[in-house]
Amino acid sequence: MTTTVEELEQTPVRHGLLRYAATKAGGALLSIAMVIVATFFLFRMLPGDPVRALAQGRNMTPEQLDLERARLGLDKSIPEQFLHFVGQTLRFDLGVSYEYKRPVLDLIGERIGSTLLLTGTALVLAVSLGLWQGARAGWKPGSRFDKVSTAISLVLWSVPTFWLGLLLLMVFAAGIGPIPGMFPTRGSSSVDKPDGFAGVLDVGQHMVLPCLTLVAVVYAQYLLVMRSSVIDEVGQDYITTARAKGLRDDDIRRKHAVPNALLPTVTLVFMRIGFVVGGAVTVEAIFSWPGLGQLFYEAIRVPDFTLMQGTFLLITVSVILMNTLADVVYHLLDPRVRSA
Amino acid sequence: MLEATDLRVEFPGRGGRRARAVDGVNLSVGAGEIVALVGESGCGKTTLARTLLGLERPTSGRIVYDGTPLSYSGRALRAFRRQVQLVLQDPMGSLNPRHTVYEAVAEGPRIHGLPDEEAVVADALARAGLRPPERFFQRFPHELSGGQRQRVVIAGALALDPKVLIADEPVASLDASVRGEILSLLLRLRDDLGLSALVVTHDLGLAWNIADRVAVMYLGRIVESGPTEEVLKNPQHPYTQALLSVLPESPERIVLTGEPPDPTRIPAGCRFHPRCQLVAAGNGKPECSTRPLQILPAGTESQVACYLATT
Amino acid sequence: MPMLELDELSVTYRLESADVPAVRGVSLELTAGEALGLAGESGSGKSSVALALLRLLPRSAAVSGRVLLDGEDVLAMKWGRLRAVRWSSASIVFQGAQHGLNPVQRIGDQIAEPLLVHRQASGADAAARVRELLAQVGLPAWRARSYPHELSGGQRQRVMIAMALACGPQLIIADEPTTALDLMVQAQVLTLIRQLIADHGISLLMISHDLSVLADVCDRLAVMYAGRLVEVGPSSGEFRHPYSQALAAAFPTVGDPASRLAPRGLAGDPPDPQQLPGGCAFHPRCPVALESCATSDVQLRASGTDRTAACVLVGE
Amino acid sequence: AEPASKKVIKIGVTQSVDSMNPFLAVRLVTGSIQRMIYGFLTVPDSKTLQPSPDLAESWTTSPDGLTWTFKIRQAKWSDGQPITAADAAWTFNKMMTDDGAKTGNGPAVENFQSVTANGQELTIKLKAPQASMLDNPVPIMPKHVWEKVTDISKYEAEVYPTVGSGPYVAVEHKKDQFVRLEANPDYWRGRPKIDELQIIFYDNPAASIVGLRKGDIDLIGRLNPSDFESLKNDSNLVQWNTQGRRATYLQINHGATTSDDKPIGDGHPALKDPKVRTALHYAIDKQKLVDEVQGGLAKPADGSIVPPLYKDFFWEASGAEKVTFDLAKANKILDDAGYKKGADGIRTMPDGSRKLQFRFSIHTDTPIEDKLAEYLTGWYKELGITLTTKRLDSSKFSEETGTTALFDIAISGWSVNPDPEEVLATHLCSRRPGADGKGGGTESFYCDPTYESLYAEQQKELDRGKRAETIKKMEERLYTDAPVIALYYPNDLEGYRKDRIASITPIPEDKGLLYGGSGYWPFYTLEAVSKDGASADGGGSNAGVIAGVAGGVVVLALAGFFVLRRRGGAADERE
Amino acid sequence: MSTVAWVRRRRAIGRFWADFRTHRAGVVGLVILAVAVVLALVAPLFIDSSVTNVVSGTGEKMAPPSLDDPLGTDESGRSVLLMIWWGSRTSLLIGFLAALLSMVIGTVLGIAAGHFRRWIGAVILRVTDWFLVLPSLVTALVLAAILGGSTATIIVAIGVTSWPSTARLIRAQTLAVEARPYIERSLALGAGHWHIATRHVLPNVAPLLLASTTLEVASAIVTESTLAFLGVSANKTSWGTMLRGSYDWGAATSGAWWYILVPGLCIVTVVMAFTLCGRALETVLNPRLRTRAHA
Ligand SMILES: Nc1ncnc2c1ncn2[C@@H]1O[C@H](COP(=O)(O)OP(=O)(O)OP(=O)(O)O)[C@@H](O)[C@H]1O
Ligand SMILES: Nc1ncnc2c1ncn2[C@@H]1O[C@H](COP(=O)(O)OP(=O)(O)OP(=O)(O)O)[C@@H](O)[C@H]1O
Ligand SMILES: [Mg+2]
Ligand SMILES: [Mg+2]
Repeated sequence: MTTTVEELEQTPVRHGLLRYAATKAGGALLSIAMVIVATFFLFRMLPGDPVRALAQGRNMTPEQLDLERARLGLDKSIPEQFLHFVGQTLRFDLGVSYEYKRPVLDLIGERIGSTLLLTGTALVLAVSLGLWQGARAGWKPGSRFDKVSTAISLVLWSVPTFWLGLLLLMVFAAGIGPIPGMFPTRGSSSVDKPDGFAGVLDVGQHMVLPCLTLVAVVYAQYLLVMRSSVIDEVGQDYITTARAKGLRDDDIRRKHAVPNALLPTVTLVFMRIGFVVGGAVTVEAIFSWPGLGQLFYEAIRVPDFTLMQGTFLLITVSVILMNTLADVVYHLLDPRVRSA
Repeated sequence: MLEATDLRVEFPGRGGRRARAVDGVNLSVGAGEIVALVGESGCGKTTLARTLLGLERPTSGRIVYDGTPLSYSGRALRAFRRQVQLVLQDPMGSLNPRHTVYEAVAEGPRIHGLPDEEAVVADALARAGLRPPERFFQRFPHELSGGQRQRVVIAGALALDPKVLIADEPVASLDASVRGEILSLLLRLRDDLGLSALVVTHDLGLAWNIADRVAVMYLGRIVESGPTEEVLKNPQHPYTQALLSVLPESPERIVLTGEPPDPTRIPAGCRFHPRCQLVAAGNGKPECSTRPLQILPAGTESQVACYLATT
Repeated sequence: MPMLELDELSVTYRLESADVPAVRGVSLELTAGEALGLAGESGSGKSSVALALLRLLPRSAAVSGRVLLDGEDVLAMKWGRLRAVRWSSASIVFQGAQHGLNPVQRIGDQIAEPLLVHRQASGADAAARVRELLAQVGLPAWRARSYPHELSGGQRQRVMIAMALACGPQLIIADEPTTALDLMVQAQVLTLIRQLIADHGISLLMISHDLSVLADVCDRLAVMYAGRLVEVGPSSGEFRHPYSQALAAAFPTVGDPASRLAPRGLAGDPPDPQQLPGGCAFHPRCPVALESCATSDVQLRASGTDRTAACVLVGE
Repeated sequence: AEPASKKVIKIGVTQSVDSMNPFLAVRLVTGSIQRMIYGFLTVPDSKTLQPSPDLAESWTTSPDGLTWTFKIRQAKWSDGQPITAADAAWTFNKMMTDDGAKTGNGPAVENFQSVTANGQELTIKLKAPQASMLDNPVPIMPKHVWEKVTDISKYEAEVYPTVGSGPYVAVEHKKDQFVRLEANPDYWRGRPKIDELQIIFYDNPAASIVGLRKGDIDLIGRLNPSDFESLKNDSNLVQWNTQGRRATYLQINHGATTSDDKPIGDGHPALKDPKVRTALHYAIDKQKLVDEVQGGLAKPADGSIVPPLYKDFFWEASGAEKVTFDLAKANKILDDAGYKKGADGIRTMPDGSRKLQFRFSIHTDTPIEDKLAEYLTGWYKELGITLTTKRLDSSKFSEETGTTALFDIAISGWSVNPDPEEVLATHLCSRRPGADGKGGGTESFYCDPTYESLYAEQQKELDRGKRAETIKKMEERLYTDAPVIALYYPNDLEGYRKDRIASITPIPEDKGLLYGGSGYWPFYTLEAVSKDGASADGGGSNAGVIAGVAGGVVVLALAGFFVLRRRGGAADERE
Repeated sequence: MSTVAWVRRRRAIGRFWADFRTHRAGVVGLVILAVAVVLALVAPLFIDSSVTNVVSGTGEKMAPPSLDDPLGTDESGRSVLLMIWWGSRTSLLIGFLAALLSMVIGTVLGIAAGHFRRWIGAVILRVTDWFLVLPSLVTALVLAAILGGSTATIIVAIGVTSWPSTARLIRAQTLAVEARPYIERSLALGAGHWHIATRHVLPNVAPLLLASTTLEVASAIVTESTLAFLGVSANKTSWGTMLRGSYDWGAATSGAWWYILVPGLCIVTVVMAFTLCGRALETVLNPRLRTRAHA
């Protein structure tokens, strides 16, 4: 044995990870830069005069309008505006909402917690449920469990989120026939929310329906992805080896098939976060959940373009960051790419 | 016919290091000659073959076909590729599963706009031993056996009436019983059409079966070359000797230690010295690990690149 | 009593379109400490036999006949018993060491897994045993912490062998253990296998399409064609069946003037298991076929000492 | 958790609070809340809607109408500090001097020359006479609290309890969720009859209806007709249907010009002809629109842009002047004016240059306007006029119909305050876009000398009766000249729970509004049903549900656990 | 050679159909789809856009299903059944065109990204990845809100935000195809970029593309309804706008279940049909899945 060669190979791969993370971060920065540029031009394509839209329903003198325009920096040339916009954005200044007259970032800050609570819970539930069920279904394709799971997820996949939300609202919040209206009709907590554990329960109760809606629509995708990923693994030789070793079926699934199948799923889970966010917009609108999605919905309805722009920017950037994180996590998890 | 001079091909490898897959090769294939290029996995055989076809651009060195250096303009390449054709290891993979045999064979003539397509195709198929050719026209690759597929690939090459055939492991993926037939076909084509061939292989038996000349490659360089009988029966280079010794029928084995060579880390001096059984046995010379060896010229006579070789 | 006895083993894959008779009545014996080579072309059913031995075939495969492992019928075993027998009595080394190892588990854990499953060792014991096994196959102990992709093909195959040895089985089934490997590495692995069975007195069933490789390692050779055994005999003697002869000729001896510039092979194509020719399955490719071969099938018949072959032309 | 005796009333709203800072807030919901937290100079009288004393006990005007003196009431802020004229003066001066403070009610101080305080006496000097002075919409802020604010345009005013002078004090605001108001015990009119008023925000109108039915909320205003209808069969609910503050009308591009009288936009030339506009007016079956579009819950408009709710100012056409649905007459008017029908049945300009094909601009996402468009299209087709609907998002809509005049006919509507001056002003010449084609605040591009002089006249007229006459003349002018055609006055539709709300006084008391009316009357006079537990919002049932849900989760978890445990049976093994 | 090609194609189709038939769910989906598409196509023979005109709504308002109006009426007394029928045209049109748009963009960029290894491929890949992580619904919302929600805008908004996954798929497939030795062989025969892309890559990705487009249509229909629901669509009557209408007109609160359920169920059914069909196609056509089934 030429140990020298063997030892050479043992050189740590840490700097590889660092470099990988750095490349990914660089890529993310580039993406974010693209988002900022795209956002600027997208919102510059707006028809009409935002200030005029702002004045809608109210009486404003031309002087006032000009003043407002100057305040929003809309009187400058496009390149000037662009530089200004980029500078602002880089300083985490997303501008001032037309409607609320307050910094968009503040408005976002006030609502991001609710959104994180809702989407976070929904995501965790959807991921765990979807992956668990998908793994079981894919392990025995064609079994009854598989058929039922696939059928359910296909139906849920085809259901428009808002429609499902409305139906759930009508059934479980309003109550129909023998079903009592057991869940609240709006919001993230009661007005007189009790303190302590009861308060937590109160929020939990408010969260049931929106969360259910979001989970229902999102989890189907995770299930299907995990299912096919497991099916892919089941045919592999190392599974046969594990069976030859005398392992129990469930142990093979748990110890061998699922860890391998999970890897390709990780990126997908994160990639679908954009989808979750999209779902959150509708769900928050239906259940009056005081989060970012609702803010965005409101911004669209008004329309409040700075707010829309700010929320869009934030959502997009965070989804990009999440994905970058996913890449790095994947990198950490998969020994194959880890040292590559 | 086809000659490579001081050919080098590098790839960007891991960690910024460059893999010198082909590192100074002189090789020529004469008219009507079958040359076998042998060596272990990763030594650069395929890269060399691809470079000879112009599929890879050499980092340095040049390729001369019929006296004219190969130029990489689209038009010149196309003309060159009418003369020099490629047969790959995996006949299934070399055929587009969605194309019929006819289309697969007609692809070359179509690209080059040859007239009388159908006749050309039928002729090529017949020459490759698929007779009557019409029976095969509409078959899909998955409806053929491995040997038939390889014949279709060869027919595809023949349809352009090439002068040189470069075959990269042409039988490695075929069943043992089919292998002989394909090799016989190559020999027959050489005899009938005067085709030259460069056969890339790791199988010394194959070289013994059909090659006029053998070149043994190690880590991007040819370390020994010469007429088949001389090289295989009386190997000079320790590496060739080791290769021959691990054949099942050989009486005693020289099993080389160490890892397969890595083209990103080519040892100084003789590139074989870290694994050389002679060096390991203490018979090495100091220059084995210090002084680089001369690159073997592209000759037809026996030659070897080794400080320890007896001749 | 033979270590392993196959009695009229048949494997048929039931596909939606048709049934594929992959193995058609194979009977074989393997005594303790013996190394048997199973040769044959791709698709002749070698792997199916190997997998059937431990009931590892997919659901779609219907198995019939008997597989007696130490006198006990594997095909009739209860699940619990089967799991106990797997790996501890017989272990398998697959061809694609690339895929036979779980890519996301450290190899040490994978080697230790059967030890833990079969409760032959626990914790630190297992770790010690893993080190020992790695040493046996010539790998340094720290390799236990590596992942499969960090190893070369030859090293991975050695890990597979170490894993196969883990529970001290009486039988190792090696399905094309060297096919994907390089010439030199192949030699290394074969040397290792040879040495191990000699040291441990383990029985070996080795599968390959390369007769010369088998002849090198095994005491006896069995040749399969189209799901049947066509010849069984000691590895040293001459082959009698025309197919075996053709197979042997396909790998020329370097230096043998007879094969110089004269490659030999069989005309025709390997059979499609879904549409086997009638009579002797080999007759369409047989250079010495008789008319009767097209109609009447031939069973294995004795042909010299210890040798049986399925051809009308052989006989005492 | 709360004492059962606490009387809480919950109002559902479908708009969230934009800012608790009155200098910044513009939304209706916020305005309503301000009304309850802060005193104003005056408040519309609960019966007549005439300005009546609020923080200003009384007032006098100089003969030239330029100087107003208000006597501020001796009362206390909710933190116990006395209210003085200095508070009011500070509020107005802040708005006059700080652009950031103009956002909410800027125009209200536009005409102010100076504001000074002397003890309880507030003196406002105007630049020009202004009859609407008493309808001042600015809440008076406590100077001692607010003068500490450095940058008013960035101040959120999220400090609770708020210091105010109205019947309620805001004690909590959760953004996008609710505002909680508690009764102000020191309110100068006396403490409100309930203890707490919650204003709860719904993003989803359907959910708010569900909420009202379930009892999550007690009152909801500004319903659309169908939601209103859906409250019909619930014995616990009161459907509140009265005349509203709004007028819905068509705005016609009758030759739009900029403030320097240059034509702007691409309006159809035929619309310059008052005869065409009149014909268009005749071809609208307003009753049908009310029935079909508003579900009968509106009043067909025989007047102009001031709704009948404001009796003093409402004008209605009668006699020959009154336009009634009459397609034949409309056709005749057009025939007589020389707009002949072509072979395709479509009329052309008298000179044959252009067909009468008009665009009808409406908003996207407003189903009512969609329906309206379809009816108009139908009727106008009978006239030989093609109407094509053009849907625009609101920013584009307001640009095209308010600035660039790229429209023919557009939908419009305006909510009118007790003093209609503001809405009348939107039809003044000066409101047209500037010479650069930008800005402006017109609702019609109207510029009519008669109308202008009437406007000036009413501004100077401090006698309410005489002023009302002038205003009615203005409405008449709009009616006959038809730069805008009023279609109907949508009703105010609300609903509340009678098992919670014992009594509530609308404003005006006679068939007035509850939520969204001017002033705090309804919610000041509100009385809750004082049945035990009724106001505790079913705390018990809530707890029950929570327990039920928790139980369910536990059961599910256990079931899941057992299912998981059960795995691994021999049947599960694969072969 | 055309007869050869024809025979071949017919055989391929025959084989494909035989395979497809074994997927019962896929066949069910296909039948539903065929019915839906045929109904949408023949609609003008029986009704016209006047069924969506409020003025011509003759029935009672919000009337429950009856013999006259089998699926009830809406807030203007229009027949829900007829509106669904007419609206299917818009929904399907948007679904198909948006999917087509996304497919065309996705294919061109996907093949280019897979084929050109140098910076062109890298740049395209970067852009694709960028679009891929953009939350597509949110982006479509912004686009539709900014550009105004005409049918064309909605199609563009959906198409422009949904192509990246197609491009990714196609790129992966292109890479896989181009790694096959037959590409090398083709190059050795003298083939150029165009030849490789059109003769080898495109035919090989086409089946997958078909499957993915089918799935794309499904999600485009859902997205359209969501955009309509969120109020950025100024569309003609479609299932989405009908749902929006039912929401606006308080169908949920006034118990007009038919008005909410019917359009919703139509969406679910058709989307489901597309999905089933697409998945069946995928299994039949995806060589990876196919070889696995036979291995
Ligand atoms: N496109 C490429 N990019 C980077 N490295 C390459 C590339 N192609 C080949 N190499 C490297 O060049 C070396 C020689 O490869 P090549 O394929 O020519 O070997 P070979 O002799 O044909 O081996 P084998 O017998 O396994 O086919 C290998 O180390 C390989 O990793
Ligand atoms: N899971 C399966 N389903 C259907 N048919 C199968 C399956 N596995 C193998 N077969 C078929 O059974 C026959 C025998 O296969 P087997 O793998 O045993 O051959 P082999 O001799 O090991 O070939 P190789 O040398 O290629 O490994 C082949 O025709 C093969 O196509
Ligand atoms: Mg190679
Ligand atoms: Mg096998």
